[in-house]
Amino acid sequence: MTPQTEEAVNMFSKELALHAYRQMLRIRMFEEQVNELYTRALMPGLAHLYSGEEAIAVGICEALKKEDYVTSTHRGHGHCLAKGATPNLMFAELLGKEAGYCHGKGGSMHIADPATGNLGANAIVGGSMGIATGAAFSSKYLNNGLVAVCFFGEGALGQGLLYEVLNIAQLWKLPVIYVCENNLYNEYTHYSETTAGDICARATAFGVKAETVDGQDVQAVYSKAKQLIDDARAGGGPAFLLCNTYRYTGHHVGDINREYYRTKQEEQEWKTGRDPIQLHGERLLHEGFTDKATLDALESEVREEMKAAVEFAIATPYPALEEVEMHVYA
Amino acid sequence: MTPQTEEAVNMFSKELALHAYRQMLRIRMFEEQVNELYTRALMPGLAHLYSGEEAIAVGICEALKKEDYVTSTHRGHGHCLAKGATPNLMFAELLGKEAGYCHGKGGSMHIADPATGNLGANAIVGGSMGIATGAAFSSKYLNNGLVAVCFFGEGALGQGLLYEVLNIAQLWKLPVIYVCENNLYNEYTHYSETTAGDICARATAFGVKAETVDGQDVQAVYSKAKQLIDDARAGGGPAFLLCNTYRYTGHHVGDINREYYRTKQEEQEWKTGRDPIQLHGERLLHEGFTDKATLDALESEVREEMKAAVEFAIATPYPALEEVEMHVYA
Amino acid sequence: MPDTTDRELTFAQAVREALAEEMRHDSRVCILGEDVAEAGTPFKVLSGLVEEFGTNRVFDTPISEAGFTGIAVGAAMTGIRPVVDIMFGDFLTLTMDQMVNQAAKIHYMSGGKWKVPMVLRTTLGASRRSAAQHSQSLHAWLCHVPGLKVVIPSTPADAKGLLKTAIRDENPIIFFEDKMMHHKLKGPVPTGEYTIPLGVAEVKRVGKDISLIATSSMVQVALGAADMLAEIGISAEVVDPRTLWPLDEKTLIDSAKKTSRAIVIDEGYGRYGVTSELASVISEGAFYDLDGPVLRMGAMHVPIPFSPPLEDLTVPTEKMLFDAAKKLCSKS
Amino acid sequence: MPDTTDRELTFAQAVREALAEEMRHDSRVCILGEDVAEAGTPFKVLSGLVEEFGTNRVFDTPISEAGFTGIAVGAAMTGIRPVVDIMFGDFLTLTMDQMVNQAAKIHYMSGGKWKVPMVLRTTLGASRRSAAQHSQSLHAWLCHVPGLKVVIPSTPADAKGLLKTAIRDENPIIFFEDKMMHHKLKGPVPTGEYTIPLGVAEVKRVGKDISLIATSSMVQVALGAADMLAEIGISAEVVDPRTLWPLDEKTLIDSAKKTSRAIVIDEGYGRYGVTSELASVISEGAFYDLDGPVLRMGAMHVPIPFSPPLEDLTVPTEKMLFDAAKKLCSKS
Ligand SMILES: Cc1ncc(C[n+]2csc(CCOP(=O)(O)OP(=O)(O)O)c2C)c(N)n1
Ligand SMILES: Cc1ncc(C[n+]2csc(CCOP(=O)(O)OP(=O)(O)O)c2C)c(N)n1
Ligand SMILES: [Mg+2]
Ligand SMILES: [Mg+2]
Repeated sequence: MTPQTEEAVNMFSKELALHAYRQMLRIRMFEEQVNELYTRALMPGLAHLYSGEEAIAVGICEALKKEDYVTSTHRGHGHCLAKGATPNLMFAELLGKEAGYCHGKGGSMHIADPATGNLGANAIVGGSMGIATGAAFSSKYLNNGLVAVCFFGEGALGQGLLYEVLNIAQLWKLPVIYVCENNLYNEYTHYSETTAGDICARATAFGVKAETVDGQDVQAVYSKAKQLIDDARAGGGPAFLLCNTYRYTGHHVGDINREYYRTKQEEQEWKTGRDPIQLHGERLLHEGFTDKATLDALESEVREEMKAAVEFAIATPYPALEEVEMHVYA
Repeated sequence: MTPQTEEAVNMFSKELALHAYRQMLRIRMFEEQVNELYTRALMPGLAHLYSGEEAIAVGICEALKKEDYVTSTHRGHGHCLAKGATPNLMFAELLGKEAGYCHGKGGSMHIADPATGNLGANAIVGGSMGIATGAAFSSKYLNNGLVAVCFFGEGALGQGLLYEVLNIAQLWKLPVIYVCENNLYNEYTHYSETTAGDICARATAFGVKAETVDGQDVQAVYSKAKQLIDDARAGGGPAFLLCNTYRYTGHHVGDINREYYRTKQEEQEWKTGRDPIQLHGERLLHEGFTDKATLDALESEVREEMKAAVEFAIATPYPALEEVEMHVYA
Repeated sequence: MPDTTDRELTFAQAVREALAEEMRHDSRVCILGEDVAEAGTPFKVLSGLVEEFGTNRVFDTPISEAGFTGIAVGAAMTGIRPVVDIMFGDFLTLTMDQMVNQAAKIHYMSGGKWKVPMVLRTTLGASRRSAAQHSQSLHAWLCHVPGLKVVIPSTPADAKGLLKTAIRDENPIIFFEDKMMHHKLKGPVPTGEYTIPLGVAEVKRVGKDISLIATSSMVQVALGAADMLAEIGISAEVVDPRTLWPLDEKTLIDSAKKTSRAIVIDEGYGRYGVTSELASVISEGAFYDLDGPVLRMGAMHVPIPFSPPLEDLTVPTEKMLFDAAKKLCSKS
Repeated sequence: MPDTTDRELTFAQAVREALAEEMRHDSRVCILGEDVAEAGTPFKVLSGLVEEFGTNRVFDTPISEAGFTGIAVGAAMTGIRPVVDIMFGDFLTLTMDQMVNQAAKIHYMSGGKWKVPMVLRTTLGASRRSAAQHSQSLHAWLCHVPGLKVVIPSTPADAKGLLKTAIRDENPIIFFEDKMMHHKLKGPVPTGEYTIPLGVAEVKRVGKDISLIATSSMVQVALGAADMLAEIGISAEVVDPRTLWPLDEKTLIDSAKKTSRAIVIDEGYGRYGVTSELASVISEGAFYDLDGPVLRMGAMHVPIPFSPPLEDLTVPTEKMLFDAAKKLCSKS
């Protein structure tokens, strides 16, 4: 756990702390079901699981208003859920069903939902950096006080677009937070082979303030995010938040044999020593916010929620074939 | 004049200093003729003059070997001449003649010449950053000890490509020097409106060493360049050199009324107080390397050289019409 | 369209007027691009707009085509109606991911939930002695992409009416302006408020022997060729699709059915270009009425050379079109 | 081509073998791309190459498509023969400036002085349930650009022979591989050294009633449709251009002249796509021998949907082609 200012700790109330725990658990259990769907060959295509990184999406989205914007990535389930998406509609989308968020047309990598400010997951690495910055542009133009958060993996640091929009966001003082989730790997390559220099310096070079946080500590993420978001909302301009984290499983559900690029030991160390849910659970117990039995019950409850959502999705129909030519143009 | 180490000053021998003077003068007189050609409506299209920025191209190219590579920009005449191009063939190119460097097919913005390592001027802002880095990649791959210099204006800092190749050049320790010519304007917009943060920090963020130099002082440019180039050649990896400078005339030859974006006074201050040729001339006199009469004679000689080159270009024929379909494929 | 055509505007003036009207009419409309404000763009198309609307509506951007196009996509999704200025159509290369993988697909991928009402204005056309990287006409690429609309006006009046429609449309639209027409082409423009629907071709000249289907800069070329053909007794019809997507296939096909011969002419490259699509549409739709193959004329398949005598060979001319039409008509 | 066809390889194996042979044969040939080394690409096409050639020949890059493509352009100009790997053809959007404004034009703009001998390998094709940003077939764009060559093989043997030729060529070449063929399509591949020239179409099946002109993934579809047609007594010829630029117009036209009917089929979008060009070439060249219009089949003009039943509607099938061919043959 990183040291926190007293104020930051205080901001993280009991209610918030409990909600954050539940949200992280929901993401973990959601992904558990996604993997299950893949293994049972019930899901078309592939999916990229967010397990291990939950504290980032949850810590940040807890600091956002419902109307605030987020953009997400190929590894987007966590961001969507943290921003308020409903698992039923997400699973339906993952299975390509009419009831899905995008009528089944988007799938795992394209969940979008205006109702929760979700501008969309994006299967182009770095592809949403312009979009998030543009949402912040709107916010300033319309003076509506909204903030946009752009989630991306450290692999997206390789895309030149990031530096173009960092520059513009800073020049125009746009309320956008760039959240870099460094889970150490770009697909099957360690980020040190693809990333020269210092990550935060890539933002500060443009005058954009940058902070680093332990991405496994939801309270730390929340409190840093809260500062940056409040500041952006107040006209303080953009910020960059580097979150150090780890993905527990493969690059996607089909990436089973990983020894050629990372050791089982490394995976084990993160899972046992730095699990965001476990760490936060310990904190809840320590603070006396809850007890072990309640947490165990919560886990069962959430798992049931996700199982039910999967059942809903399996049972719900595919879109009518006419849908294929709908929504090409508005 | 920026302060210099004794060693650096010594490196800049009398012979070099005199040669640099002549080269700067040649660029100035070349551009004088280009403007004349435009005014007399003898030149097709437009051209972007390098007048005022001569110390950069010359200072750097004096530190390069003939086989070393350069890439240039829309404002490229100075780079080409400094790297060893022949005015006859350049003017012929500017007039679209067969004798031109590119058989008239390239024009002002595309002069290229393998014999002098000139990989080509480029009319896409930032368009040559990949090319220069690729030439450095070859150098390392083939282990031939060559260095590549990538010239670009500060406006090109807006192109994401720069950050992609800075990262790769640093990761792979490629012998490439990125030379940013900050002449204060992107076309008709002051760079402060388009450039957030700190320019050099944009390179150091990627671990690429960066230096700033007075781009009006050819000796200062030379000695910084020499260090960086020698270091790159020795395997020290890429570098970034920010040169502060000013363009004396319009964005292009047709940009006559400039008051809406910059004052005549500003132009005058640079021209009288910080002219690279005048400053270097004073240095030559001060060092006793030459006398006033010799410098005056040199000016006439160079002006005649350029006039003769223009006459050559005017007299020489256009390419045969069949040329239009030649060189599409190698 | 109101028929008060008591005044003439240049193409550039018509574009500017459309923008000014739409910006007055809808405060969400704003402009983003390089040197668009005080400089009014290098082509001086936007001169005066920043004076009227201020720098809170007309934004000078860094030289970051991908970046500000992406920003426009996000802004369009969240309540703004940005008009992006890409100085030379050649720089579309830098915006392709934002336009093709993002703007074009967001409405569909989100199952209709998000919309991207934006316009990207850019240029096409050679003959300015600007060489290979500043002379391309790349509209065929965008026409190939579902989710985008492509507008390519040939007259000041069309430019104004179509641009106004484009700005009010709910989709990402690419609007192509021929650089050479900006100040050189003048034409009557109604004074009143009017818009022109997308997807409606216009017969610019009625004829009966051959159909010349022409776009943008090539419409004037076709009209000139039609004059020349008239002198030798061939009556040419000139049809301008005005928008390439949506495409008014019916008007094209009907014209060809009527005349039984067609030549398609466009300043983009002929190969794998716009002319191939239009010719195919006509060939499929009018096959049994055609007396000869539908011919295509486009830019010569070479990077545009700088040298004036060479560059002039690369763009179709009235004479070239006249010759081809004459030959086609004499064949059958 | 040597006729020792005593073994079968998958498409991916054939590609890998071509690369390995060329890398052995010429030390200037190297590979740049994302996850190309130890991972051998997500499609596992390059597995084993880094083990043989090392990380000084097979370079894992950052996720910087524009950057490493640009580096390849510069490297190609200065003595290297890079083979760039762009994982999904959809990401070509990010490389367009480097490929179109740089690689394609450098030879011409320099009056023939510089050359850019590089190959960019990428993928096309839908049906993997990968949705709109990972399913496009964007080869039409590149075919439109003078200075580029476009290779689009349909069999393992063609892939090997054409890739070897492409690597030895002095020009920038885009090489498209259908993702679904990589491991699913097996075919005989000669064991000896061989290359296949660019610009030579191959008749994959001889027929006399109708010509099916098919590319890449659609060649198997056309062969399947030809089988179905044979059952109802229609003899279909299947012609694969193999390279879209240079294009073997003659073989296409001759086939259509012989059969008097043609359908062009390609997995790119039908509109403003490859099929439009091929259909136009045939229409122009064989007009007076045709009994009906040249028809086109391409991907449905929608962003590729994720949902399996919808995605399956977007790509032409044997049945669709069979129906269209049957109808065309019955007409005249
Ligand atoms: C522009 C682009 N290039 C390549 C890919 C293929 N790809 C998908 S995910 C990925 C790795 C992304 O790594 P990172 O950004 O760190 O995200 P993570 O998967 O680790 O969450 C790559 C290369 C892509 N989708 N888009
Ligand atoms: C990608 C691209 N965008 C825009 C332009 C148009 N343009 C040509 S020069 C220029 C300004 C360049 O400024 P800078 O890089 O500072 O160079 P300078 O002209 O000052 O030498 C612009 C915007 C271009 N050629 N390429
Ligand atoms: Mg990662
Ligand atoms: Mg400048």
